[in-house]
Order: sequence, then C-alpha cells, then structure tokens
Amino acid sequence: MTDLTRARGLALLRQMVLIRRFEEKAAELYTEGKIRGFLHLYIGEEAVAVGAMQALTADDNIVATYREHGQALVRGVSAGAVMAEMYGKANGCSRGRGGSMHLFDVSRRFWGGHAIVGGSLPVAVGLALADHMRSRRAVTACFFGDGAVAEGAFHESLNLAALWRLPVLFVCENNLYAMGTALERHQARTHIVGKAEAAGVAGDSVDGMDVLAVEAATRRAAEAVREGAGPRLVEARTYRFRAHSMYDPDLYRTKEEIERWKARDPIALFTAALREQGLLTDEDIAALEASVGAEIAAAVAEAEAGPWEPVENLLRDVHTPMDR
Amino acid sequence: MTDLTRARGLALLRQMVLIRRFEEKAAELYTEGKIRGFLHLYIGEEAVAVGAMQALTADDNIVATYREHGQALVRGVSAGAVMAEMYGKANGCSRGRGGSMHLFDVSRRFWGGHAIVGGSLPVAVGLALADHMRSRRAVTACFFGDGAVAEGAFHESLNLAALWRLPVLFVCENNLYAMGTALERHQARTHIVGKAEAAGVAGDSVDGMDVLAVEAATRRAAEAVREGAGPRLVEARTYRFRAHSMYDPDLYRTKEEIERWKARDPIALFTAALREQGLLTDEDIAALEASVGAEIAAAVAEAEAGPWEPVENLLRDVHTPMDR
Amino acid sequence: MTKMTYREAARSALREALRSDPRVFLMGEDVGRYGGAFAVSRGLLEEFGPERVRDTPLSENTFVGAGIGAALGGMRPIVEVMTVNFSLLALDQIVNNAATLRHMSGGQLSVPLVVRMATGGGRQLAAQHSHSLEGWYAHVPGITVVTPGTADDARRLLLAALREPDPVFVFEHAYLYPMEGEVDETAGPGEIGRAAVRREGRDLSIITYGGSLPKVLQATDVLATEGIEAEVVDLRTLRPLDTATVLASVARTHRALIVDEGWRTCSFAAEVSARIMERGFYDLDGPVQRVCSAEVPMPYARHMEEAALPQAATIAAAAREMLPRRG
Amino acid sequence: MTKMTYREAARSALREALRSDPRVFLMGEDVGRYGGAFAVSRGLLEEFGPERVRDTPLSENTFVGAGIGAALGGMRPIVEVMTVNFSLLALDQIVNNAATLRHMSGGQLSVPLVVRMATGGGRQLAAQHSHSLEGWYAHVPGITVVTPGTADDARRLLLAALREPDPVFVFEHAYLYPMEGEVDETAGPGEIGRAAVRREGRDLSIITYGGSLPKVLQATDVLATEGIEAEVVDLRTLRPLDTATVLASVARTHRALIVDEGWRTCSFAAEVSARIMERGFYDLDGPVQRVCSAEVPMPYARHMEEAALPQAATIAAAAREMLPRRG
Ligand SMILES: Cc1ncc(C[n+]2csc(CCOP(=O)(O)OP(=O)(O)O)c2C)c(N)n1
Ligand SMILES: Cc1ncc(C[n+]2csc(CCOP(=O)(O)OP(=O)(O)O)c2C)c(N)n1
Ligand SMILES: [Mg+2]
Ligand SMILES: [Mg+2]
Repeated sequence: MTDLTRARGLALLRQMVLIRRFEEKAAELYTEGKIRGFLHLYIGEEAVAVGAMQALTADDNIVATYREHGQALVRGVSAGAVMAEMYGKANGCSRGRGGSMHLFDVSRRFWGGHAIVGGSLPVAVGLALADHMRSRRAVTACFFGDGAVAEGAFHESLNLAALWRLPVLFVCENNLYAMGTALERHQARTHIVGKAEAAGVAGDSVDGMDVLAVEAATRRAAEAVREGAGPRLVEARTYRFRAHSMYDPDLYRTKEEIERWKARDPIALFTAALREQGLLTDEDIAALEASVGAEIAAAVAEAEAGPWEPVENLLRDVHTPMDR
Repeated sequence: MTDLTRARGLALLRQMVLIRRFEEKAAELYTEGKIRGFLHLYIGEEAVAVGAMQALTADDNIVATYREHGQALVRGVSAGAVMAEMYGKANGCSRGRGGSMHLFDVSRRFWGGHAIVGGSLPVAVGLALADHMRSRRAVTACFFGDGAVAEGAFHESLNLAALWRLPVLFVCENNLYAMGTALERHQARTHIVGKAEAAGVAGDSVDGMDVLAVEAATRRAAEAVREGAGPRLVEARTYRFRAHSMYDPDLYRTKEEIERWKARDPIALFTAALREQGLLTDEDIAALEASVGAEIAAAVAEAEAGPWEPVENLLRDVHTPMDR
Repeated sequence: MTKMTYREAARSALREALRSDPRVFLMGEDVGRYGGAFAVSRGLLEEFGPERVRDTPLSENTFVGAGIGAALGGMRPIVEVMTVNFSLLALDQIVNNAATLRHMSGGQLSVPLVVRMATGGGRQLAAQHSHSLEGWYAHVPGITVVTPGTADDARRLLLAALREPDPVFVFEHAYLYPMEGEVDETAGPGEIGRAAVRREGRDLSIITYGGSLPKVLQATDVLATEGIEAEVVDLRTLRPLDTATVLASVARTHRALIVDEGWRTCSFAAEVSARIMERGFYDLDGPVQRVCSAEVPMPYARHMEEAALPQAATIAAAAREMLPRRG
Repeated sequence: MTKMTYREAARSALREALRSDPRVFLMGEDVGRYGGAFAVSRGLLEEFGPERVRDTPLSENTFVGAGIGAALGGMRPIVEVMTVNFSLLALDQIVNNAATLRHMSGGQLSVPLVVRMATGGGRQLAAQHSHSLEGWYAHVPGITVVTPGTADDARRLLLAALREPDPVFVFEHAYLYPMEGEVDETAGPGEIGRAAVRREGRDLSIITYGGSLPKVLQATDVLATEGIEAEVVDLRTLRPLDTATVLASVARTHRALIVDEGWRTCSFAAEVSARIMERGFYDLDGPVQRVCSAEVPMPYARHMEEAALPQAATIAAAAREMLPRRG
C-alpha cells in the first residue's frame, strides 16, 4: 500500500461506493417495477472491477458479463445512461434494447454485457486478434465468472489466445458460486490458474476484496499482455453479498458464510485502510457519499425523463443501413 | 516384456496384423468403388487399439471415433460384419446405415464409431454415469484423437467425469496431427496429460508404438478406474502412416518425418521383439499371415454376398417400434 | 381434479417418475440445491437425494451428451437445460447424437432421453434469453417435440415423454409456469402426437401451441363477443405433428390462422401452413395466415418486447382481417 | 468468361478479397497447410502467409466467436466452418452473438463477418456429415444467408457477402465444388437478396437453391422433352428472400413446386410455400408442393442415400403429378 496518495485513494473508494449505491438504488427500483427482466447485483465484488480497470487504458477493450454495472460505471459509462438502459429508455446506453445484461458503449470500447455464460470469451479473443493483426497495442480485458470455467468456450478461448499469442487479459471473478452451485460442486479441481496454465496461459490469483491487490495483479498481467507476452489470466477471489438475481431465494448458502464474507466487505476494508493511513476523514466520507448520492439521483432523473423508443422503430438496428 | 508367453505374443501380433491387412484391403476396395464415403485408416496406430483393448472386459463399454476399424475388430466385431458395413450392405454391423465411420455392435458394448470430433466424449461420460448409478463395475473406454483435445467437449467431459468420479478411461490417440494441423499448431501447450490433470483426471503418457507398453499403461489406468478411483486418461503417442482420409493429398508432412515413424512400425517392432525372445518363427509369421488373409478373404466374400437393404426400409430405425 | 400451477404440474410428473422408476433421474444446472431456475424441481433433491437429482456444471453440450450416454446405459435420464437459449450449446449432441444414434447403428439401440427446457419471451430478458426455437427442433428426424400449453399437459405429456423409447424434447414456456389449471393427478400419461381442440368454432381455425395458447384463448373470447366463433387447435406435439386434427378443423372452418411465437420466417407456423396447402387447399376459402414474432432479436424495453411478440390483440385483429366483411 | 469449377470460383473470390482489402483474412480448420478440406483455399497460404490464412484448432464455437470479435475490432474475417455439420457447435456464437450484437447494443456496432461452410449430402458420408441446415439459418433475424448454386454465383455472392456490414453465411454445397460453369472474373459482386430465373416456362414454377439447382435443371430438361415447360427460380439468397421474384413466377405459371434438400418438416421449402399461400393464393391453380429430403438421418448405403435425397427423377415425377392429365 505504498505510494497510495489521498487523491487516488479517494478516487478508488468513490468508484466502489458509486457501484454500491447505484446497485442499491437499482434493487429498489426493481421492486418498484421500474427496472425489469434480470438484474444481477455486483455488491461485494466492487474491488474487482475497480481494481482491474485501473490497469486499462482508453485504447483497451472491455468485454463483460450480465453482472456488469460495475465495469460499465468504472469505464466511464454515465450512471444516467446505465440507469436509463435499465428503465428501457431510448437514452439508455444501448437504446433500451439491452437492459441490465447488455450495457454497451462502443465509444469507450465497452463491448457489452453478455448473458450467455462463457459466450463472450471467444469474442474477446477476436477483438484481440483484430488488434494483433492491426498492430494496435491494446489489451482486451474479458471479465467472466467461475461458472464460465466449466464451459468448453473457456478452454477453447484460452488455447486459441495462447496459440496465437493474442493480447487478452482474462479476468475470472471467482465469487465461489455459479448461481446456486458452489465452485467445488462444479469443478473437480478448483484451481483455476492451473487450468489456465494447462492451456498455455500464465495466471495469477488475487484477493478480490482488496482493491489495491487486484489493481497490482491486473497491472502486472496487463503490462505483460501489452508487451506481447501473450494472454494472461487473473483470478480474483471474491463473493457476491446478494442473491444471484432478483429471482433467487438464495437457499444454497449459509447465513454464516455470507456474514463471514461481509466482514471482508471491500469498501469497508479499503475505508479502514485509508483511515489507518490518515488518508480519509469522516468529512471525506460524508462528502463522497453526498456526491455519489447526487450522481445517482441525477441518473434516476435522467432515466425517468428519458423518452421511450417509438414502437415504429421495432425493426431498427437489426441490420446496418447501407446504400446499395 | 517379462511374462510374455508365446501364445499371448502371437495373439497380439495377429490382432495388429489383422487390422493392417484388413485396412490395406479396404483401401484397395475403396479405389475400386466398393467402399465409399470417408475411409480413415488406422495403419501405424494398431498397437494402441490392440494394447488398450487387452485391459478391457466384455462388461466394459467402448466408444470410438471414425477411425475405428481397429477397435471394432479387436473387440470382436467380425471382419465380415465390418466389411459388409463398409460396402453398405444389410449384413453390415450397422445394417449399412453407418459405413466406415459408424461401426456399432451393441452386443459387444461397442457403442460406435462417432464422426464429430469430441462429440463422443460426453456420451462416454453418460455410459459411465449409468454404470455408476446402476452399480455395474465396468469401465467405459473412450478413444479420441489429439484434435479432440481442442474441443470444449474434451474439457467439459473430463471435468464432469472427475467431479462425479465416474468410471471413464479416456484414451487419447495422439498421432500428432488433426487432419493437416500438427499438434503444436493446434495446442498452445502440447502436454495433454497436464490438461487432464488440471481438470482433475490423473493421466499417463505411453509409447503408442509399443503394444505391450500400451497394454500395461491401460491396464494400470483401467484397474484404478474399476476400483472406483474416478476417471483416468492415457495418452498414446502414435502416428498414422497413411493420409488422414482417402481425400487427403498429405501435403503437410515431410517424407522424412513419415519415414522416421515408419521405422517404428508397431508390427515390425513387436515382431522383432518376439523373434528376439525366441517366441516367433518364420513359419509362425507365414501361418499368421495366411490365417489373416483367409479371414479377410472370407470377410470380403461375406460383404460381396450380403444383401442390399430394400429401399422400402428407408425410414426404418428412425424411431423404436412401440406398442401404443 | 386439483387446481395447480403449470410449474407444480411439471413437478408432480417429475416426482411421480422419480418415485415409480428407479432408472429415472434428473440432471441439469441448479436443479438441486437451487431448486431449479424456475423452481420446477424445488424439493426434489430433498426427497430423492443427490444421486438422482444432480446439479451439473455449466457444460450444456456435455451434460446433454451424458444424458444420451446414460440412456444408452439403461437409465431414464431427464435432463433440464435451463432454457432453450442455452440449448444452442448442446445442438451437436442433440442433432448429431440423440437423433441419429439409433439409425446410424442400424436400429441396435434406443436413446430414451427426456430433455426439458424453458422457452419463450415476454419477461424482458432481451436478445440472448428470449428465443422460441421449437420450430428448429421440429425439423429433426429421430426426436419428438412436445409443447404443453396447459398445466394438465405439463404433467401428462412429461409422463408420456418418459414412456418413449426415443429422445423427447419438452418445451415449457416460462410464461406459463405460474398459470393455474385443473390437473387430474390420477390420470395416466397423455398421448404424444395428438392435438386438442380447445374451443370449437365455425368461422376460422386458430392453430397454436405452448405459450401462445392462453393468448389465443384471450383473443377468441374477445372475438366471441363480436360474434366471431374461432376454433382453437392446440398442437401439443410439434413432431410428430397431428396433421389430421388440423385438417379436420380447417375442413370445418375453411380458414386457418397459425399463431407461433417463433420468428416468422421458417417458423413452425410455416410448416403448418405448408401442410394445409398440400392437403387442405381445396377446403380453403382464403389463404392461411400467420401471427408470429417480429423478425428482430428480442428488445429489452417492455413496450418493444410486447410489440415484437404475438399478443391477444394482434391475434384477434389478424382473425378479423381474414373474415369477409360483415353487415 | 472462363470455364471453371465452383471450387475455383470460390477461391477466385477469396483471392480477390484478400488481395484488395488488407482487413480481409481467412481462418478455419485446415484452410492453410492442408489447403482446405475441399481444397477451396489451396494456394492461399502460400500467397498470403499465415497471418492472413489461419489454421485454427478444432474449436468451432471459439473460432466463429473470434471471427465476430475480429469483425468488431475492424477486420473483415472470413471464417470457414468446414461443414455445416460442425456449425452446430458454433450456433451459440451465431445466434446469440453474431445475429444480436448490433441490436442489443442499440445499433452502436456492426459485425461484418462472413462465414462459409460446405453443406449437403450425396457423398455417402452418413448421418453426422450430411446435413442441410440452411433453413435453420434462414430463421434468424440479423444475419444474411446466401446459397450459390452456380460457379459464377459462388464467386460473385462471396464478393457481395464481403461488402455487407452484417454477418453473412455462405452455404457451398459440397456436391457443386467440382462442377464447371462460366465465370466472368471481371464482374463485380452479385446482388444479395435477388433470385434468378434460370429457365423460363409457362407450366409450373420450380423453386430451388444451392445443390438442388442442377438436379432441378436436369429434371426440367426431361420434362421439356415431354412438352412440359417448367420455370426454374434459383433463390440464391434465403434471407432476405426475394419473395417478389417467386410470386411473379407463380403469377405466370399458377403452380409451384419447391425443391429443397433439407428434411421436409420445417424445411426452408415450408417458408416458401407459406409465403405463396399468403401472397399468391389467388394465383394458384393447385396446391404448392414440396420435394425435400426424407425424414431420416442420412443412411450411408448409396441406394438408401439416393432414396433419401431429392433426385431429378423424383422432381420430374412431382412436377408431372401437379399438372392436369393430358391427352
Ligand atoms: C450458457 C449458459 N448457461 C446457463 C445460464 C444461466 N446462468 C446465468 S448466470 C449463471 C451462473 C454463472 O455463474 P458465474 O459464471 O460464476 O458468474 P456469477 O453469476 O457468479 O457472476 C447461470 C447458470 C447462462 N446464462 N448461460
Ligand atoms: C467437430 C468437428 N470438426 C471438424 C471435423 C472434421 N475432421 C474430421 S477428423 C478431423 C481431425 C481430427 O483429428 P484427431 O482428433 O487428432 O483424430 P485423427 O484423425 O488424427 O485420428 C477433422 C478436423 C469433425 N469431424 N468434427
Ligand atoms: Mg460465480
Ligand atoms: Mg490426430
């Protein structure tokens, strides 16, 4: 934790708090019926998106899952655009076509929100292939869960990326569960880094509740990828504090287990660390919460005020307009 | 090579020679147009099927690829039934429905000839699951090539078999090529056993040109599987002497490489070893070749004489007849 | 007769099958500890234990293939693929193995496998989670495709599927799960390959299946208030299709409208239309029409999704359009 | 005009594309060193090098997905899936990604991907290697499906596919590869979405595509000797379908026969029939008919496979059957 300036500490903290409060609000709006469909909360896992994203530049590509509010916000997609998307409004970041699971912002090289587990890994490999062939010096960071490790696409993608030495950074958000199935009940061997290595991808495992550790590990890996060393994998061990989705009764985990992990809340941990180093005051926290609260209130207002796409546009964006 | 009796030595040699001569004949018949479709020759790889099959009992299940004449013959499917199948005759082992790639003999628990690379592994896992649930003490041996290792199904299947500790014996026939693509051009890491281990399946690698070594390795693995230790993988390093299929111009390998491997012809090696130990005479070889020759001649005659399925039966065997 | 939801009816069939046949087991993602993504299998792990209610890893291709293998090996597997959307990952096993093994082997074996999956849209799950691919499945020889549209059928067709010696794919429309219906839990298996006339009527035949059935019945209620009596044919099984019942209805009404949640082009509805063309042409007073989903990946926004899917109102409008102007 | 095989014509388009656009590259199993399973890409590795002609591992789902990603990233990938049979492993990427990404993102991106694959039966490759799934692909909004039936189209439609901003699936019937035809190598890209009348005739319209085209033309030659003049419509593009050309032909001939190598139920032919039903009903003198493949996993034996597939003789017989008895 050397070299941590107050400014940087506050910035990281704010990103994590923004995700947390944004999602708490989203959960509320879901109960009100403003947001519908599937809503997967990232609460508890904020340090992964925040830490990892520090190591990525504007030229890099991001590919995420359906649990991607965190990545989108940290990448700079505005809270308003994300909220409007979840409302299904035309000012949403995917024009209301995608919803919570399909946030896109191509201007930020944020290539979505993917809802088929494992299905985004091949796409990430392809983005990296394009960069490689075009000699763009960029990293494609692909986030996915532990559940995706069971899919054939995981192994195929790692092999192809390694075989062609493509600049992919695989970030496995290992929150120990794929819906209700614990890691050790879906993987005979739970050592994810070992699987990556068997495919030819060097890997590293990191405490996903420690934002600085995630940042450091991702930075090391991303730099290697950027230098042309081929793909890397970072496994961040984390935990989701909420149920899998708003439909999930969460019957498969014990209260004790959840509490144990909550004691390692990444925001609380980082707050404590900053305080301990004298980098954070009560006033800072109050100010930060106020600013985040205002940002979210504005986001909700933006979503509320946003227009509905006219139904006449139903068939829009199925094909790209083209002069023939 | 201790404990090798003359009888056993002759039996192993005969099986390898039978496959070799059978396929040489099949290649000839292909040129004559008697056999059509795809024909994938096993020539050069005989020691794998012959060695591995020694470790399996009549209760065990066999699942093979489209390059499966060897496995079928060693399993006891008659040369006539296989030849007739390749002729497309109704007395073929799959009634002429399958051809060379789809040899079946359920009475011998020979569950086919499968032509989708990697597609048979999940089926093998399921057969083992049935045995496990029915408390049948049997091994399901699943043969596949190095090319299949690239398919997601390989990884998914190994994981599932290991997770549920199912009695599957994965036999990887690593002949160094998937069609025209060399192993190191399709796998970033060519260490197949390492991949198995990452999935939780203990593995072993063996010289696939040495029939006794294959037998020994398979026996060790099969016994562990049979004892309930969960799945095992055996990689047999081998080489196909012929082109991938009758369509393949074989432009991707050098003559020298082929010749180097032909110098390790499994039949020649085993013949020499038997001779050296005084277990084989010239007369033995002559007698063996004569007996194999007669068996193949009879097989061809059986195929030639076999009936064509009446065209009226086209829709037969799409569904199982059932009294409703 | 008991009132129960479609979900409970499906569960009732699962329980009955697990109780009565030791060869039956259930496997799929989250069918056990989680209780099933749609809570269909809730309680079954507790009753039957982890050997017979098996949570699988996220490996659709492999656990469907393992179901095929287990069926070959003497079991009666029921594989739950959480939704049809994920079954795209398993199509190799389904088309190249489940459907072909019997034939390729010259009739030496059977694959008594039941695969259940939730299908359809209408829950704002967007473009990757809203497919209706029943028509694709119905294209494949060697398999049977059933699409229960009522709670009673959810139970009885699942029981029937388990009697089949060959692979059966059961499509449960997610939108139907909470719907209630009368179920006779003492009744035996239903009959695969038999359509049902859900409503009689003389003016036109509306032919549908699965999740569209309630919408069609809503539409016909409205039409009835206008004096239009539509006959409703619920196909129930898409493969083999009960063409006779369809043709008999068309012979009575002389007009047919097909309602199908699949995308319009190459929908199952196209097949029904083509069959009426081939075998009912001279009974027709006008062209057979289709109401299908719009040809667009499903949009998330509620109003857009509603516009993309067949609705009672669009069905009623299409029916009116087909009838000669009155008055 | 040069005489060349369908294979050479496809290769000519590949070469032209690789030469003229640095963003174009080819990847797939054995497209390089081996020269392509059907020798379509023979010589291209030597000419363009391993960066632009890429052999992939056996990982259909992933290399198709990588094609999608590369298209997003600014390239113009041509992915060869060796045959449609193996594309079953890639359908998740195709349906859930290639076809949906543009829409799901609200129109922010395009996926200019071309996927080529060999399709069809007739070479005694049995049940896992003989599929004709063009009708499945044609069901999916967001993609384009082309099915060149002549050497010239093999070249020109592939060039056209490369101009499209969205994913195009090109089905090359394996049976056509060795067939020769006149090709104008100076001609530009063909027009996607435009059918061709390959033969004019007044008595009935035979509508077909891809590998069935030569069989239909054989059949119409025979019919002509009997005084039956059939019009032959080659669809060329299945999605979007050129319904206007089909309807115009039917309006002239009043009878339509559709020939499609897919299994009959839910074949693409069903869609064509349904469209004629909906928009050409009053032009018809009799029901539209279909000649499709028998509903059976493809048997290996030659005589059985021949019986399972549409043949010139069965096509001609079906056509005769549709016409009023003469004499
Ligand atoms: C291929 C596929 N199968 C099943 C699902 C249903 N599903 C959605 S999320 C999920 C669990 C994924 O777990 P993991 O990858 O660990 O991600 P997490 O939700 O824990 O972030 C499942 C089974 C899906 N979306 N895609
Ligand atoms: C899924 C799939 N993709 C492609 C093919 C075409 N194909 C047939 S055999 C083969 C190579 C397989 O190599 P390997 O597994 O090493 O087996 P070998 O032929 O060497 O015995 C390929 C690419 C196929 N049959 N299945
Ligand atoms: Mg997880
Ligand atoms: Mg090989």
